[in-house]
Amino acid sequence: MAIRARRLLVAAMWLAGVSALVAIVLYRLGAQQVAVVELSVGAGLVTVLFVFAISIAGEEGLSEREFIPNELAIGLLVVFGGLLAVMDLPMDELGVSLSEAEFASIFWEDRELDVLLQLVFIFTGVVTMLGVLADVRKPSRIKKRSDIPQAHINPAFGTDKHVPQPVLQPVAPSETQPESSKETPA
Amino acid sequence: MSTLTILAGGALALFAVGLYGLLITRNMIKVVVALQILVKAALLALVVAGKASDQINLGQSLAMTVIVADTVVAVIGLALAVQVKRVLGTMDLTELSKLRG
Amino acid sequence: MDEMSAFTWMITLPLLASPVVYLAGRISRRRNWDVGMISHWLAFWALAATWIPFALAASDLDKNGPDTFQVGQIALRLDDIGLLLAGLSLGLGTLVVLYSGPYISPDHGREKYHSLLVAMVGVMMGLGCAHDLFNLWVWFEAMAISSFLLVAFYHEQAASLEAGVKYVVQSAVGSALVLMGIALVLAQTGTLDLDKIRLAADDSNMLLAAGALFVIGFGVKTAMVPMHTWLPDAHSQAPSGISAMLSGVVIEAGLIALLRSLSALAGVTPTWGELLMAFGVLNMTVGNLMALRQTQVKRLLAYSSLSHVGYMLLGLGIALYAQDASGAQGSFFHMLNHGLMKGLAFLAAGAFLYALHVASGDHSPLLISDLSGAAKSYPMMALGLSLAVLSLGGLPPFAGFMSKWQIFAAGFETHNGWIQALVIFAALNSVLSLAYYAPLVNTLYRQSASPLVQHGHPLSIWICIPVMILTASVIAVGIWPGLFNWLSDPAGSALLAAFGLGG
Amino acid sequence: MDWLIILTIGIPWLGAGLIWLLEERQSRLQHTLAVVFALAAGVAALAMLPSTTEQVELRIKIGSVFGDFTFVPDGLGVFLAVVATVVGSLAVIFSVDYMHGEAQLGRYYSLVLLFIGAMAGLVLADSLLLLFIFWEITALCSYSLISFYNDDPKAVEGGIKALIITQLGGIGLLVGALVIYAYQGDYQISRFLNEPEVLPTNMLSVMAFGCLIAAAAKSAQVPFHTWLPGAMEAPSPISALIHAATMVNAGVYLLARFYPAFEEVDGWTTAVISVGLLSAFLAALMALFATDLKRALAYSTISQLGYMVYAVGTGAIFASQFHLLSHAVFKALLFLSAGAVIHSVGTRDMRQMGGLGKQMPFMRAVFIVGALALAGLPFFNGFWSKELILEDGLHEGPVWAYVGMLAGAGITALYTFRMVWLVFYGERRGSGHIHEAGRLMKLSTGLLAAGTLTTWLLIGVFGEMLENTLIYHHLHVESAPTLLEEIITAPATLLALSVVAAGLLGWWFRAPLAGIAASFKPVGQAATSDFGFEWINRRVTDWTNAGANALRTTQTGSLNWNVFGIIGGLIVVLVILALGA
Repeated sequence: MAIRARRLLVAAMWLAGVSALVAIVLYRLGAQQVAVVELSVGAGLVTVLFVFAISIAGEEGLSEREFIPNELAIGLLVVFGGLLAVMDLPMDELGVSLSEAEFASIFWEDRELDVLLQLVFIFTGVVTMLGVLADVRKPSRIKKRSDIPQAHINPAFGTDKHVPQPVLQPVAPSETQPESSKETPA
Repeated sequence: MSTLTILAGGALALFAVGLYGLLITRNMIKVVVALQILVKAALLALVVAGKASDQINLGQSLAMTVIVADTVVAVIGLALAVQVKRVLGTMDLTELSKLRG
Repeated sequence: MDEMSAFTWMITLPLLASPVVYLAGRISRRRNWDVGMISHWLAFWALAATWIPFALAASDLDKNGPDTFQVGQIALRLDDIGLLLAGLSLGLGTLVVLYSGPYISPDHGREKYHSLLVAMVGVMMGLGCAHDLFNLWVWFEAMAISSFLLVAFYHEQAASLEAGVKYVVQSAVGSALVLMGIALVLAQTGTLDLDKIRLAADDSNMLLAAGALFVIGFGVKTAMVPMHTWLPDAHSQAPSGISAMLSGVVIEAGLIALLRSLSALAGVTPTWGELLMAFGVLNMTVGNLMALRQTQVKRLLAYSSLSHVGYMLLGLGIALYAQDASGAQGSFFHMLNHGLMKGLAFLAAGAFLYALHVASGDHSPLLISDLSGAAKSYPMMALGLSLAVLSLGGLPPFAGFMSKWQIFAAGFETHNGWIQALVIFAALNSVLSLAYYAPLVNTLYRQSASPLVQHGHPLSIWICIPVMILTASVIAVGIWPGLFNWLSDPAGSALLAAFGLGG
Repeated sequence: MDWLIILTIGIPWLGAGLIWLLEERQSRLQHTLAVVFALAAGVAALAMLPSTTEQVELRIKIGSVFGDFTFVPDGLGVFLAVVATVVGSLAVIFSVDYMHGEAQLGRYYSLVLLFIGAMAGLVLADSLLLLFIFWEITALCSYSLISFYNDDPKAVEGGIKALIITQLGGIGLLVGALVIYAYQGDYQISRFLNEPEVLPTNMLSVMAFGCLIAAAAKSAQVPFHTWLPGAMEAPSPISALIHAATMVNAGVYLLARFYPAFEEVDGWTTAVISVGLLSAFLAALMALFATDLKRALAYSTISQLGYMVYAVGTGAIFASQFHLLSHAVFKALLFLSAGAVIHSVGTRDMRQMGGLGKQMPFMRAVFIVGALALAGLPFFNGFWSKELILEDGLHEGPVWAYVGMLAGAGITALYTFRMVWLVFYGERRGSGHIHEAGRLMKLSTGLLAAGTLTTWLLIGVFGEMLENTLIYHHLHVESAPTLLEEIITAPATLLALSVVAAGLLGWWFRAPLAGIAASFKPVGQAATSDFGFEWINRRVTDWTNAGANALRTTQTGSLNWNVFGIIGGLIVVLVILALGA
């Protein structure tokens, strides 16, 4: 449903539902800690992000005329699911019995490297996000930094018809982006 | 059929739903939604696998890392979507299939 | 945690440097300092400094064998394959950072670019050392995340965004597939350490499925056909330095990740070798045919990467099939050479792109016809690009010929008729590839200069130096093929050992 | 000795590097340096002549799968190295006048010198891998020089065609080298010739036919000959040096070199004879109907190379190499003097020429010397070597092939006289001012003309050299007087001479014979359309391009389809593994 929902917000809500569902399953499995995180991050944070993004980008009703015929897609997936399932089923027979350590010790000690690498994820991720979103003010910055006359800039950027014209005007920091304060030249 | 088998099947089904979404959707935001579902399925599978080998906490630890990575990718995906909207004025993937051949 | 040893410093240094580069760039921008090359030079010196632990680690490896660094349950181990990848990414990375200084305009978030580039180099070196299946995935994902922005760097350009979106989505799908595979392995064997998995692995269907998921999941990054579709877009739209990194190192890193994961599943089925060979042939054919009719230089080079991955896969497949290290040695040699040649090709093509388009604020793609007569104004770049493509086409006395030869020789040594037929087919492909490389050279050396060339911008010395270094090395390796044996030969043997074959 | 080898290859390569570095405006220096380096290489090669040996004289250890790079300066190798460097020097001297004032001289001379060094290396190499490497370098130089005028699409097309076709053939040699490596453990040719039994029979025949394909492609033999006419877009000195005197001989050289190992392979000698016969005969016909002066000469080259290949097939190694020597000299002469004519007239179309003899008496004289040698008239060097081939063919080869070759000789005479007549006699059909060639052009063609008149005197020395150093070929060559006497008195010679005379008379009485000529019109049409080989080439190119275009539609650019590709790949791999395990 999350996929077929026509409105983006509804889709995002469905995703939150899925996350919550997964979290419940995880909890039942005995993975309490991760369940909590999944609930808060997956169902909470990510949904907020989605809502945020949708509110920036705006709702967009696309006619759902698919590229790929529906039947083909479904058929492919049935085949795929079937194959994996057939290879998968004898799952219960195994059971390596280990007395296991606490989650905290495994997470923070045994898999310390993974945790350290999460820092890399977060750092690079943030930089990437900033990078993707930040530059729309770039043309205005050029104008401020160097006193190139308008006439010289416009031809250069005018060749690119995708850049919306208003952007070329010096803009006030937009309220929609929390990181914008960082970007504004002092 | 034990619970674990059913759960594994569930993870697979969720995975399939995610892939299905990627196959049919034309909206950038929904692409990110589908990716999220895909990773959720993998996450579930990891924990189930941990459970199956009696190392639920190991599974949890892995899942934790996956959640972080997954969230970061989601953020990047959404940022890209927003940027696409800004530049192209739409989030339709048909507008994003100009590079071909 | 063990003592930090040379090779962990080698990995840590760039990762630590990355935020510093970013912050330094930010601050200098905030203060309106000379829009400075601060981040650029910091990045360069960070990578240059990394050569010291690299050299120490290499000599240590040579003397004492693989060094293990245990963090909790996770082991990092520098073996010869890891060293190869480290050398490749560090080498190309250093040159690309040098090159990118003038290439990336200061208004374009230079500090982000350099910071991510440095992080990516560090992550790739780590990837080569990962010895835990899940940890491998984590490094892999980190590599992907650090490269996303780099690909979509010109984000005000529709084409660049499109490439970025495709790259992000397909990478994410690939890594989700890998995760599923890891889940299967964990469920079946109960461990994540590569060696332990190999000992525990039997020929169950689940592990087989896991292997398939690894092949496809990592195959997306390795650009194996039919998972290659992101590659031409990403390679042609990214800034040229990044194209060089993507083609010269990232693809190879994906391949090494694939090999690592498969090595754990070596005992599951004997068909891995044949599978890799099949993909190799497919990649070659599709890559060459697709490249044949391209009109954009960077897109042409991107497709040629496909075919070169094919050669590597062929060699690796031969090695696994025949249980003989020489094919793998050839492949690793080709991997290094491909890094040099494709690095050179993309950097030189990028220099043209910069001089003819980017420097005047124009982001339209570089067409082959734009290069008409470019040799007169840019003799160094023209020579570099010509040698790179001729070498890619497998003409002696350049590097590409030697490594292809090593792969072919390994194929014939098997004394197996089918493999020999495959080798001949690969040679035919090599000839076919000349049909699109050669016209490029002809265009460069025309007399009549295209209007773009007549109004081209001059090139900075920092763009020229990396190109010159790479040109010289492509010739040097071609004349003295033993130059990289110390890297590629042990790596080939290590691969076989990792698969539990030969030794 | 080892120093001489290094010098012969190294001097021109050093020169190539130096000249590349010079700036465009230093053209005088470029000319001078090129001549100096080429001559120095020639001297080094000549200095090797007295001390030919069958021993390995230079060994460079490379290791790994590349083995040792070894050189053996035996008679065959040194002789061809001398041809390459000496003709090379003359071509470079000729170029000083011919290329005067051209742009990109640095590239031109660098590539020529690179080629000269590579050619010398090719024939001196004893490691088959090394031979292959030089083989490919010559192809690279040939390609770049054919398309030297990169602005001319025809030149580019010709260059790429030559590159692709010779590379395709090169795969045959590649297979050969790989086979040797796989079974012998190194690439040493001499070791292999000593003991070809290390290869299993089927592999030996794979290698033998692989080498035949490589040789046919390199020496422009049917069905791979189509690149040579296209290669005539190159500057004339290049046509003379690479596409007449040296590189195209590499194929014949290869066959001759491996003859002792391959002669026992089933069907190999027959195949070689057939290739030679077809090339000699068909190309002669094509030359007869060609209207482009350089193309006519190119077809004639194919035809003459056919004679050499045929000779190898019949086991007449000495005759084949002797003809190679004669041909290198007189064909280089023909090409260079044709180049001088073209340079002066400004067209290559023989229908636009005519009556040029009056303005260019010197060029007419030397061209006629070359033409008479080509036609095989007595006492020019072409006469002796061709008669030697035909005589050996009569004794050793099958009769059908001999008849064909004999007919080819007649046609050769016919087209040669046609060519001379169209260019130098009759009425001037074109317009424009004609001037006699430059001094250096005269010098180099004059030297070659002198060679054409005299190289046959070397027959004895040459035979002795080959006999002493080609130990695996078990050659037995008579002394010079015996040989010459034998050639003159053999009935085969009379037969051949009368056929040549018939060809000559055919041209002389072409007016009365017009009726008969008309009945050959279909042949003419077939010949001008290259007997359909060109058509095959075009089809193959078209199909490949069509396939490539069709494949491009798979890159839809749509993300959905891209994901579809990933899933599809996964399914295929799963199926393969499920079935395979």
